[in-house]
Amino acid sequence: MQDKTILATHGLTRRFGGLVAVNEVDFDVASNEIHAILGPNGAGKSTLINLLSGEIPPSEGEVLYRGQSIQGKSMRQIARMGIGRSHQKTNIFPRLSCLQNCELAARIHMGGVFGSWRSRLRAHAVSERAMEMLETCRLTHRAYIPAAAMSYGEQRQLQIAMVLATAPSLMLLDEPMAGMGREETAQVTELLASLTDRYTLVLIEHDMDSVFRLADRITVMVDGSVLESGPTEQIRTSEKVRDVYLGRHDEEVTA
Amino acid sequence: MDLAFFSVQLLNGLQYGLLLFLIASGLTLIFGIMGIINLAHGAMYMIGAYLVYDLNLRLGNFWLAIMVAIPIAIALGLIIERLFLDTLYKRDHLYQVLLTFGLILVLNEAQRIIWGGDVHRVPVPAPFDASIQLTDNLQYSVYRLFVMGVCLALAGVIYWVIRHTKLGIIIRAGAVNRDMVEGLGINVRTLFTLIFSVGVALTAFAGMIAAPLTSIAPGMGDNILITCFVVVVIGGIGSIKGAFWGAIIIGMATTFGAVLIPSLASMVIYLIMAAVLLVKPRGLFA
Amino acid sequence: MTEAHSTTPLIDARGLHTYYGESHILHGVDLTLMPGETLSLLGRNGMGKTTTLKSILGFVPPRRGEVFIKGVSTAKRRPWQLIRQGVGYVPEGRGIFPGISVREHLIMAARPNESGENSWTLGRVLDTFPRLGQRINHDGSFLSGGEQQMLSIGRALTTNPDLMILDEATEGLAPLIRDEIWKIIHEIKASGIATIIVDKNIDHLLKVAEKHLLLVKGEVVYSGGSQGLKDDPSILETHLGVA
Amino acid sequence: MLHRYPKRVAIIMLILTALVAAFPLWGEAVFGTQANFMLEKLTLMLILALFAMSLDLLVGIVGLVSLGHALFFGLGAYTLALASPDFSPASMWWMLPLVMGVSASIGLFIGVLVIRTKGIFFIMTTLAFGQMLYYFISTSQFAGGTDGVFIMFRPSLAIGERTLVDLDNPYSFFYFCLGMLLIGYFFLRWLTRSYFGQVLDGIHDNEHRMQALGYATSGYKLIAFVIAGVMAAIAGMLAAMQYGFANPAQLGWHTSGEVLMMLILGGMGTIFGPILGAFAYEILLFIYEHATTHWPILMGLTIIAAVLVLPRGIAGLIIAPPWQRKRNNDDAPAAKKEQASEAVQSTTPRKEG
Amino acid sequence: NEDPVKLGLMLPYSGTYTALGEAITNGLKLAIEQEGGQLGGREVEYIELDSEADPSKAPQNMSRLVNGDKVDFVIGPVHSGVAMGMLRVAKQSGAITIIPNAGLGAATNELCMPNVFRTSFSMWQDSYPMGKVAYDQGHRKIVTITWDYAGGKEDLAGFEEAFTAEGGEIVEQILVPFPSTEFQSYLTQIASLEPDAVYTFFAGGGGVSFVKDYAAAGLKESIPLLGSGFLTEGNLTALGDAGEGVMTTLHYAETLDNDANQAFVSAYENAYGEMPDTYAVQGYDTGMMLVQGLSELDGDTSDQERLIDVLANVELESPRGPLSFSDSHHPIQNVYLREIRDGKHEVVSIAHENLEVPDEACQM
Ligand SMILES: Nc1ncnc2c1ncn2[C@@H]1O[C@H](COP(=O)(O)OP(=O)(O)OP(=O)(O)O)[C@@H](O)[C@H]1O
Ligand SMILES: Nc1ncnc2c1ncn2[C@@H]1O[C@H](COP(=O)(O)OP(=O)(O)OP(=O)(O)O)[C@@H](O)[C@H]1O
Ligand SMILES: [Mg+2]
Ligand SMILES: [Mg+2]
Repeated sequence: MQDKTILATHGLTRRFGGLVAVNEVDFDVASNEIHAILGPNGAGKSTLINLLSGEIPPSEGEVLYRGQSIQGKSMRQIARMGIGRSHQKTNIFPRLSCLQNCELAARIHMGGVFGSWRSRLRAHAVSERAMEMLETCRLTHRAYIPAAAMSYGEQRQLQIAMVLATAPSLMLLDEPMAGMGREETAQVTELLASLTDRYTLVLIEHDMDSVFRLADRITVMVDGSVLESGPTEQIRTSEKVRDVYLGRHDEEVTA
Repeated sequence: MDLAFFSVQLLNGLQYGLLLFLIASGLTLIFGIMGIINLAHGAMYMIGAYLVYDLNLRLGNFWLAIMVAIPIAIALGLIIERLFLDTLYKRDHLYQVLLTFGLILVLNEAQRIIWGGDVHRVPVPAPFDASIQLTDNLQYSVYRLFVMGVCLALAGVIYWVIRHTKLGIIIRAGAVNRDMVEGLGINVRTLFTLIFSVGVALTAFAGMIAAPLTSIAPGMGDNILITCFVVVVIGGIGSIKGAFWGAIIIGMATTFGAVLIPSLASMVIYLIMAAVLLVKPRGLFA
Repeated sequence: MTEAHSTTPLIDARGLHTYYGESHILHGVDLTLMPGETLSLLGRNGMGKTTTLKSILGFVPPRRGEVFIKGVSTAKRRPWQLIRQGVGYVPEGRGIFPGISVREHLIMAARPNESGENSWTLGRVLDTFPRLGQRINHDGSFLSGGEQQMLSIGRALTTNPDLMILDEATEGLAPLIRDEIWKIIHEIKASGIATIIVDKNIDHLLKVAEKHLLLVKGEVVYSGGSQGLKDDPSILETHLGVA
Repeated sequence: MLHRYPKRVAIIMLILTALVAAFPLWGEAVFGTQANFMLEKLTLMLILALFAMSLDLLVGIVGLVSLGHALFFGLGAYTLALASPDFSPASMWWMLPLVMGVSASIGLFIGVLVIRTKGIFFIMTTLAFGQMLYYFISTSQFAGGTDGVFIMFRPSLAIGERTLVDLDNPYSFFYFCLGMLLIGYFFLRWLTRSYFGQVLDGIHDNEHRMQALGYATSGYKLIAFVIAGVMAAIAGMLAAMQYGFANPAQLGWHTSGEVLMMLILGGMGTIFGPILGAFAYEILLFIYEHATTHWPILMGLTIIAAVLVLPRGIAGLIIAPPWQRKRNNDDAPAAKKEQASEAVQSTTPRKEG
Repeated sequence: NEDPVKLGLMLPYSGTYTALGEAITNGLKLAIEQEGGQLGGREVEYIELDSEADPSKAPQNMSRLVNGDKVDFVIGPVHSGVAMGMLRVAKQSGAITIIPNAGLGAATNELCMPNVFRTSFSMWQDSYPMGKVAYDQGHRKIVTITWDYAGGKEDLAGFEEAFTAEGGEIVEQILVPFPSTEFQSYLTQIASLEPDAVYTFFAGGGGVSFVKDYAAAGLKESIPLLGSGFLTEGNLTALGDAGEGVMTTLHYAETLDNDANQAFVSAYENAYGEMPDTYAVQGYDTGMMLVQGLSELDGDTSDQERLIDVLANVELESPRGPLSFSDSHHPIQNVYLREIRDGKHEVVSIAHENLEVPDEACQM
């Protein structure tokens, strides 16, 4: 297990003023696994992802990526180490076309500012890759439309295509399925499932069907702390998790 | 620098700072809260001064002149907002910058056509046309003290409205997302028109109340404009509190900079601004 | 007056054609909603659900077609005027204002109920969403996604509408809270407030809504009650991909 | 954002360029004895076009609205003025690199500071730096204070003893400026279509997302800022060469405002638009000043009208002429449509994170 | 010659200096109107170009007049920075330029051009005489204050030269950022320095503000205020009581008791309904210079060398007293000591008679 660990946190803590959003979280992800993070709203899941991707610095604790601390590294450096992410809120380039969105994502590994300036040759490869990602996410027909002119759900799909295009080895997805329709959710779920041989995935999602379908392991957070962590089956049946997160009786609702 | 000298300078700095706040408050209201950069701010300040000069001559009473001038200023704001700005909220700041740049030209030229190029003044009105002795050879106009009081009072009122009333919440929300406020069933358009007019009136009012302290001349607005920008940026755009402290800082810096480092006097406010932005890119109170 | 109320539709939209610039999005959508009714708008991503709502509320006025809210034509009226007539709008993307605290969100648009009874007040919203109570003085934009969703619904409720429009209201909510929201939607329905819901949870929609409108590329392909959909599962299957 | 325009853009620009380049052939016939003066005016327009174009890189492409761009224009002028020897012409061979070097290093220095700010703050900080340099120059004895300085001789462009271009000759100087403008244009066009340009587009749209993708956005912005500064400085140098004079007013914020105006009048983000804008602005100014001493009112109203009805500037008219728009338009007036689609965009939150 | 004489007026008609531009234009036109609107028997065409007092536009504006409109004479500007830009083009084109105001010393000294005349003053000329006056009045320690710009500094230099030569001391020279009119902290500084007197150069709105603030601070009683005439010129009504007793030196005063002035003042009042000021006189003298010069040549402007020669030798009985031109084409004129009494500049004495300015660098 230990040798396969790609990402680990030790005593990771983040405070906002008096509020402890993430509280001494120890958490590890093995390579090529899909690790889901569950928890009620406001449990600190997004904050955790923000800490992992370097968007905000931790108050305490550290993050090890492939055994190397990401302490003090900028968002950019972390991205270049191979950690890619999507945001909970749609975060795309509204005025660029769908394809250009993906191209920008696909391009980041093309070297420094000036080096890449010249690389006309590789431009072709980039477009091809971007197109491929759009196809994967079923957006080919939207390639030349400005992202702003797509529906909300389509924009969410584009987000995923962009993360994929950066070819990260570790993907942090913050509620990728939110805002998507059923069918699209199912599609994306399948898509993600098919990626496991190439990527490691940390997934936040409130869509339980997808989570249980995808996750190898699940960590449940409550009020910033880890409540329980373990294989999917364990979590699915855990009483504690039911109490704070899943709820018990789907049927009673209509009564 | 002896103590008396120092305290008088402190008073000068405070007074200048408070006046700057009054002038800048309209800017920060319009500029931060409504998201409009009003380059014509200075021109509106000038118009306020000219209005009170003109009305003072006609009516023979400064206070009456102010009473009449304020509605005129509000009307001016109303017209400008409805005619020009209403369509610009959804566009980039750039367009507001340019539109108000055009307004400067129009307003300045209108001033010239109406009032000509001469320098004018407004006498200090009763009952404040007296002085108090500060040091053995230096007096201080009571009117300046009065202006300080007015500035402080207005600062308090504006702060209270923005922070602690429902109207204030709506104004702040409207600055971020007009459509969503409209989506709550609130008439943002009229609200914004009103705010803009109030902002213009505040600025013009600053010009009116400052008129007895300065000379009224073409171009007087251009000079104050940039200083106001610096004030607002230092404090943090859109923050009334920020504008207040920014104005006090600039007031003090101008006053003491002039005496302590005369060689840098003309640049001192820009240096402060650069320094502030270096440490806090969004201003001190944003 | 009450008599008239029950017979005039709350919303009566006829033949809406809506465009974004040159692109023709809605192709003659009809929609009727009576007081107290609950209607669900179904359709895949990008089919025009949100656009329909925005057309009705005047954010994107239809180029052709007419909308009447409570019998009054919406032509030439601004969105705020339409919403003032008693609409609570929870847009997709939540529309939370940065720099404004939770409490301020909940008082900024508050309007008491006309009848005065059973009003949604700050207190009642906080009772419903205790989480918001714990964050009452926080900046709205710093809330977690789900908390923002609660805030957005709570804010709409404080206007005491008789029509709630919920565009993806359960997006990003934890299952427990999502159930909570469905409960509230039922409650809202029970209190006589009409509702239009866009959501991806079709099972729930079938339970709560008595009318459904299924959109495909801006055209209505199904309009009717729940029974019709249950009777002919192929409708949902072909147009929503629901097995 | 695609930086691809209909064919007619290229055709119109080509025709205009040819027309301008051929001025010596037709100028005299049209303007008679005023031809020389018109040539001078035309040269000035070319210089201003270069200036406006450089600003487009910042404003139109990267989305950073600068109200202090005149700083670089003035810097170019002053570098030339102060570095020129008193009694002989300087050589272009080292004057040009000097101007570029000075403006690049000052651009780098200021850039590092201002790049940290965004939106309104960027507008204000650039304004402040512009004013800072303005006051510095206008109180500096060595730079002639508010009176400015003379440049006694125009720099020469020669190899050894052989003059390549006689810059003292108004016609040669005109072609020299035209050449500089064309070089600048093709450089910017190449730049915006390159990988670098696409990154700038991305930054313009959503800088935060670019950072999350792993782009060093400040680096790109800084480079763009410096490039824009250097180009503006070259324009400033040319302007100083033309009239042999540098003055602090060249770097005041009014100049920055005017060049922004040329940009918007021409159509920002298009590179070719600002060229048209500079010409249009100068021509209008010339006409208005001739017509009345109340010209500021006319100019002001023109600016206001342009902002209100021509948000995409002259370039917008060429790219999508109104009669073309009408053809596939049903019934709603254009303005209303635009408002509607914008309304939708702004209901979704503008800023993320 | 049937063509009209073309006069290009490059003066500010917008912005801060509008009043000056208009007064000069009025004076000039008055002089020519008095000759039946003709110069040397030729009609006159005015081309008025707003200089906006913007130096950066000066070269192109000048070029427009000279190369575009092909004017015979350029008259302007008001602002020294603009003058620099104009003179650059004047040098290249050789156009005859008459400066009716701008006081930069270099114009008729270092920059020396035969085709450039000045009918106004130089900063030095108006302030130098005050140095002696101040000393003679018994002041030994003086604080000087002006804006931190070229014109202000040139003015103070003239005063200092004379004052220190007499044996006085400048205790402090205060430079206020241009164009700030926020003077309170400087007044406090002056009060604490307790000099015998203050010498100052400000103009326009700045002048009004300074004098008013000076009076309001109660300093006028204890520390006499001396200044260059521009401090109060054109500002008398705006100054009101605050100006009473302020002493300034200038080459003109509207109360000057000579025939030419009396005739001028009443003609000006008739024509424009207001009292003339120095600027109007400068415009008027520019007109008179052209009138005299061109009538001598019968309107023939073709021979430029001759024209320059004739103009250089013009001698006027101006409202300001006798006026002639030095080798550098700068006015030789009286400078008067004036005091404001009852809202008027009363002439106290002639501070310096027929003062010629230093122009070693320019001997034509
Ligand atoms: N920048 C911030 N400033 C202050 N508080 C914050 C900030 N970001 C998050 N919080 C608070 O931290 C807590 C955790 O937020 P986070 O966004 O991580 O929740 P989450 O688990 O992702 O919830 P959801 O499932 O609803 O998205 C929330 O209560 C939120 O209000
Ligand atoms: N601002 C806009 N400009 C241009 N086209 C738009 C705009 N907003 C939406 N569209 C287009 O209109 C169509 C309908 O969009 P709408 O948002 O109504 O879909 P939706 O049914 O709500 O989808 P979702 O479930 O994804 O939210 C889509 O094809 C979309 O591309
Ligand atoms: Mg979250
Ligand atoms: Mg939608």
